[in-house]
Amino acid sequence: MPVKSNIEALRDTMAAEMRRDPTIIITGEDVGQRGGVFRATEGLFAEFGPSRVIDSPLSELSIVGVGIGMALNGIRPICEIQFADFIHPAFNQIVNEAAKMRYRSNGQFCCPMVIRAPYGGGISGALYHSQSIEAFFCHVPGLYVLAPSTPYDTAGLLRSALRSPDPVLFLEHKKLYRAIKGEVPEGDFHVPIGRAEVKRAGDDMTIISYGLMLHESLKAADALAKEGVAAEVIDLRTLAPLDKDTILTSVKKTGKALIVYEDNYTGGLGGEIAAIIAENAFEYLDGPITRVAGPDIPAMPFSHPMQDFFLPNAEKIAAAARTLAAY
Amino acid sequence: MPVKSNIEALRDTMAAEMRRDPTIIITGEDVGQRGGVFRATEGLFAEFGPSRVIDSPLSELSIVGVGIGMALNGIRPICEIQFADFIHPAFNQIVNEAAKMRYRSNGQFCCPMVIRAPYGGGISGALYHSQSIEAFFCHVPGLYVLAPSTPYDTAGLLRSALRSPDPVLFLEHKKLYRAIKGEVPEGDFHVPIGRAEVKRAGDDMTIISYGLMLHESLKAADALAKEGVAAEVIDLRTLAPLDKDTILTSVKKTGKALIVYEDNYTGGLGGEIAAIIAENAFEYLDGPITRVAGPDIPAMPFSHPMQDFFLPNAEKIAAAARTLAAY
Amino acid sequence: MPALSAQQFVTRDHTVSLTPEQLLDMHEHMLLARKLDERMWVLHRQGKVAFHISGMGQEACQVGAAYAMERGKDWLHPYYRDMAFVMALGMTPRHLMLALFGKAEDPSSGGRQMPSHFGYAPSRIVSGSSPVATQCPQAAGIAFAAKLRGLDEVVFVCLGEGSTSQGDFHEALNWAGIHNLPLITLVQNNQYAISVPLEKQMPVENVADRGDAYGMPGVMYDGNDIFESYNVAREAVLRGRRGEGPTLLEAKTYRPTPHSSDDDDRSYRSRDEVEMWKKRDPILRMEKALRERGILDDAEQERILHRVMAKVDDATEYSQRAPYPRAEDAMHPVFGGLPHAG
Amino acid sequence: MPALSAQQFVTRDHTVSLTPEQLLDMHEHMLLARKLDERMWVLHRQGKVAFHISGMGQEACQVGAAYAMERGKDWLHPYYRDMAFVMALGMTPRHLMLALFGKAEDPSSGGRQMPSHFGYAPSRIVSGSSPVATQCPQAAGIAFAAKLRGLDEVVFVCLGEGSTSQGDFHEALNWAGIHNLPLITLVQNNQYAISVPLEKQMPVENVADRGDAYGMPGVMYDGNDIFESYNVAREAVLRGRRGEGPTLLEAKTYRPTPHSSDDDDRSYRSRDEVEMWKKRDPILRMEKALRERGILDDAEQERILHRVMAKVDDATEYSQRAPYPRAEDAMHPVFGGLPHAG
Ligand SMILES: Cc1ncc(C[n+]2csc(CCOP(=O)(O)OP(=O)(O)O)c2C)c(N)n1
Ligand SMILES: Cc1ncc(C[n+]2csc(CCOP(=O)(O)OP(=O)(O)O)c2C)c(N)n1
Ligand SMILES: [Mg+2]
Ligand SMILES: [Mg+2]
Repeated sequence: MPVKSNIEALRDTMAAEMRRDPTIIITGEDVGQRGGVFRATEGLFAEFGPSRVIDSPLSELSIVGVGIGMALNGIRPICEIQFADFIHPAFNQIVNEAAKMRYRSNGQFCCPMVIRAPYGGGISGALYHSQSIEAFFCHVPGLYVLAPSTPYDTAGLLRSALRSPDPVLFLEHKKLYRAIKGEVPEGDFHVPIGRAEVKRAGDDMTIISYGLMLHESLKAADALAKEGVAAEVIDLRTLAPLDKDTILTSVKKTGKALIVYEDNYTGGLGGEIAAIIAENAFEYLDGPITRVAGPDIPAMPFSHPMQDFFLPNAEKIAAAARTLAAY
Repeated sequence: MPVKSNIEALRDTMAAEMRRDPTIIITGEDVGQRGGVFRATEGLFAEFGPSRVIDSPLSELSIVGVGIGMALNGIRPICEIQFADFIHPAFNQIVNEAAKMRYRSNGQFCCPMVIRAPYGGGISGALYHSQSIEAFFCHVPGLYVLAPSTPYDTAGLLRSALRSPDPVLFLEHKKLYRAIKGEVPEGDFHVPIGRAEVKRAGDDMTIISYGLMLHESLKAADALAKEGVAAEVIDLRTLAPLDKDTILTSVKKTGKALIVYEDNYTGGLGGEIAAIIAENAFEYLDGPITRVAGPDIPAMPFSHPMQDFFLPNAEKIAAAARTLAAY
Repeated sequence: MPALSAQQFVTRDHTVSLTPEQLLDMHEHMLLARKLDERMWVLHRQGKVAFHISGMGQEACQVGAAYAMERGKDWLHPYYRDMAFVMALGMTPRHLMLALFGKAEDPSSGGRQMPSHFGYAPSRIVSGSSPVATQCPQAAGIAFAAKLRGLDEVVFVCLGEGSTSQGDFHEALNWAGIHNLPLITLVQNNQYAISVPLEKQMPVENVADRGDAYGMPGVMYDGNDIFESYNVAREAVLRGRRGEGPTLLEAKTYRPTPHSSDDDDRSYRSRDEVEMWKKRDPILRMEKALRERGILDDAEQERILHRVMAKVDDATEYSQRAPYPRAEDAMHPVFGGLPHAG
Repeated sequence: MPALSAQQFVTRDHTVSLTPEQLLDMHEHMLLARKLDERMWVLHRQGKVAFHISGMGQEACQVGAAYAMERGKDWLHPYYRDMAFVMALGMTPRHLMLALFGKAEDPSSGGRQMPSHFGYAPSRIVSGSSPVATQCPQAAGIAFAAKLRGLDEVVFVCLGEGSTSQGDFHEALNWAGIHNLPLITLVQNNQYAISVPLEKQMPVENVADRGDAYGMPGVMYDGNDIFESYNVAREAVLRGRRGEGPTLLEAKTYRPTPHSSDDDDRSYRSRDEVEMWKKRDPILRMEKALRERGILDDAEQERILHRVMAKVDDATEYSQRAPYPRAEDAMHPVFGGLPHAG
């Protein structure tokens, strides 16, 4: 199997899907000749031309709004938001429009489309190039929210997203674009939407994470293993709808849950996960459901000491895990 | 003490504050001669004139954006969003701009402003005139989110909001505008931002709620009392930042927590509250933290049977409370 | 006479090719919308329905545009006053009445949305939301898809003049101009956005003046004149069909009713103004024109009115009797189901 | 010559009232911005800083506008290329360098924001974010507040031509037009939005063509000519000061560097094009003009350059040595503290 980075998995999957399905197009800022500011669409303009790889004007609201219209008329758009931090102008079109189209029309109309958004920090991007935006959108019924952390899942989930009859928000952690590599099968393979995966098995506690924090959690689990604590690490992969079964099965086994996310602590997705566990696995718990997350400040600062302060990492996760394990 | 409805408390407080502070202005759609579609600003145009009660163009993004600018230059705007469902076009200006101004400028600039938004359902408003929007904004550090449910709290919190040095999202439940009345003191009284209130004392369980659901919870508590279950009912009033002390003190006393909110279940504010309890009161709990909320469908439907299905009410709350009490 | 802008937009008289039958049909469609609308107000006054929002007074620009389109091929992304428009494209009085009562059979939304949130796939009428102007970029997208797919469909999108203040309007017209899309943006300028008059909404006299900013013709016309409405819309359709690009239409019209059943318009406009506009009623003008042309006489008008009232009565009775949705119907449809769920 | 639009906007030659000292000062300010900018690129190439975004090539329209303003009274809501603009209004090379290194003393944000996110209250330079065009409605609000308070302040807001595609731009100009606000929207049209050229961004040739749509003059001019830049800005300031309302300015200019240190511009534009524009460099033109007028000679240019380089060196050294913020500083300031917290 070929070994790829996340960005390669992404690009190759888009290319393969566009070859398969002539109705797929890409639009967004600088996606054409420039190949995207992260190079996710590099080479696609050359292969598919300007009517399938379309530079948009600088206007996120209408990148999504026009995408919705295309989806209504037989085109399956991949709408690229250049940085997730800039998705907010499109909030209304995503939340009130794309996500509600099927319901409001009682199934007459739907919006099969994929909105790609590079998110997350640790790249000196400061307040407006580091945001985690998933919590806002995981609260929106009618929308799938995916956040793969490995090249395999990136390719497999993107392929599933491009067959979905409903809108998908596809979140790509910027720091993982090139930082990790992994095997990606050739051909038409899928990772199902709605299924988490146990990325590491263990009996002593469950660490639930996704994105960059999944990898930090795995590192923490390595460290913990040396200390005799066997942490099970779950990669959510699909953030909405959540795979409650996988979460609850694991927590019922381990009795302890540690939830790790990069977003601001309060109101982040981790709160919802904690609530699900508290409501559905109460009798199995033998320690407080613990969260490790970014602090409640407006966004990630630029300067390194403050950026590092914001970001959870393997050490912070391991420290919280030790406290929980000792409970 | 005079007895007022919520809308009267709101209007009288705005008028009193505008008399006190000449820098307060109101802007929004139809706030002028029309007095607002809910009549919240009735009479204010006549008293304060067109330079203090300003009909805006139909554009929420810039109602907030222009409000931010006014706040930067010595005017304290009350920005009315006609229905909370229409706040989404202004999401970027609220989340990326107003809430981050102080932080991003290291305290050089700030946005003292109040954004008023009528929210909530049960008024045949269907998908786009019934939404609960608080969860999105309670995840935004730098923003206060208030949601009073009584005339007293409405007046007292609005007055505090109009002295806040930072932006406040002030949520008014539409169904409560005229449905309830209560005493409101005259003069310069305040309800502090950041403080929940125990609206009914009890030892057997804690019901945590706000908005319309607070009143349904109180009704449920009445019914439960007759069955020998003494529920303590907390009215959050301030949704961000949450008053963890009041919540945890009560739950540590009762050992059981029931959280009631009208918004969609998943990702709603109730998840965060459950997580806080699960993390900080684990040893005191003798039952699963339970949530009663709207279902995970895109929004509240119009037709009565479906609207009623969506809305939690005293019966549904009491039913969940009975299960929890029996635990 | 349309005032031209930006590029050349010459309106020929396309009505000459309309047959007397078609003209009578247009008249009947306007009348049907009007009478159904009136009935809805009555039902609201009787406390039988919770809410009504009227399309009254704006029937001519709507029916004129509908007749300029090819039904089942061209698209409409409507707004809440488009009652006459959607019926001229294929929706029926029953359809609209079922929505008014929030009944299960409402084809637009199965009782999920408020009344007048039209959506009807068989007629390519796209489901709309309440937040105004969101339909504009979506309509541009529909037109873009048609272009990408090599189809010669055109797309109408409707909104009020107040709604042009939204960023959505600007961004949509910008896309349409850049990509020369077959998009016809029909602004029904009834001079108020609820209570807010034109001069507090925009610093220009005419919405059409803004066409220039998007490199497209901005055409304003008397929206209470169905002939002019038809001509202008037809020209815009042909333009779009030929690949010549988008058009911004501004139909000057008026809303004689309050904004909705929740509104009281006496606080913001004079009765004289309302009365003055009632004299310019598009249906009276159409009736007069048809009589002058000898196409319509008392007997024919009587027959038409009779048919119309029968439909209105039928729709009312049918819808009142029709069942409500079941409570649990609220749970669907959120998602369409994943092909690779397993 | 500015192309006029909509209303009358007659640009007189205001430069005649500028003293030779002022002209030399303007020259020095441009040069300072340029040399500081060049140093920042060097520091980036040396791996000493993470990111740089350049204002190079756009100095004339910025410094021209700054000199048209009354410092400490008029406002600027800048964008990330306004290095010359903010320094002409009172920020210093140290200020900008401290931000480049993310040092605690950075006055714009204390190291919180990326470099070139200027904000400096003493000069009424409002803190900006990264999402483009959000500053436009905010600037309209600042201007509105000035009007409500009876102050004769004017407000400049800057953005690139690509950013005019955002709804924020439309909504801001609409408010400014309706309320006749003292807002000057300065679009620095450098012909690209990262890689996207003008013709994929808007269906009109000039941004200024859009002034009409908002009932305000849209004035385009040679933004690489500091005299013209000053004249047009000064006229707009006087207009705003006199209560005559807003102006849309479009400075035609070019960005000779890649979009930022993360960009590679070779994929989307030819080297010939870049070279051609380098010949129109605004600083070379200013220098030539000053020499022709006998205001500048070799010796004076030498002295200026010497002063400029001393400042650039000082800023570099000072900022490199300056301390970083402490990690915990990240926790503040989220809120300002409530007066009635108890
Ligand atoms: C985004 C948004 N804001 C506010 C409203 C509330 N609202 C409904 S209709 C309306 C006025 C619309 O005026 P106009 O566009 O002129 O259309 P008209 O009703 O006059 O036909 C308003 C403010 C809304 N539906 N959507
Ligand atoms: C809302 C938003 N979307 C995307 C970006 C990413 N971005 C930064 S600058 C830029 C291009 C801006 O072009 P223009 O407005 O012409 O200004 P210029 O950089 O050319 O001076 C883009 C797309 C952003 N900052 N904000
Ligand atoms: Mg109107
Ligand atoms: Mg540019």
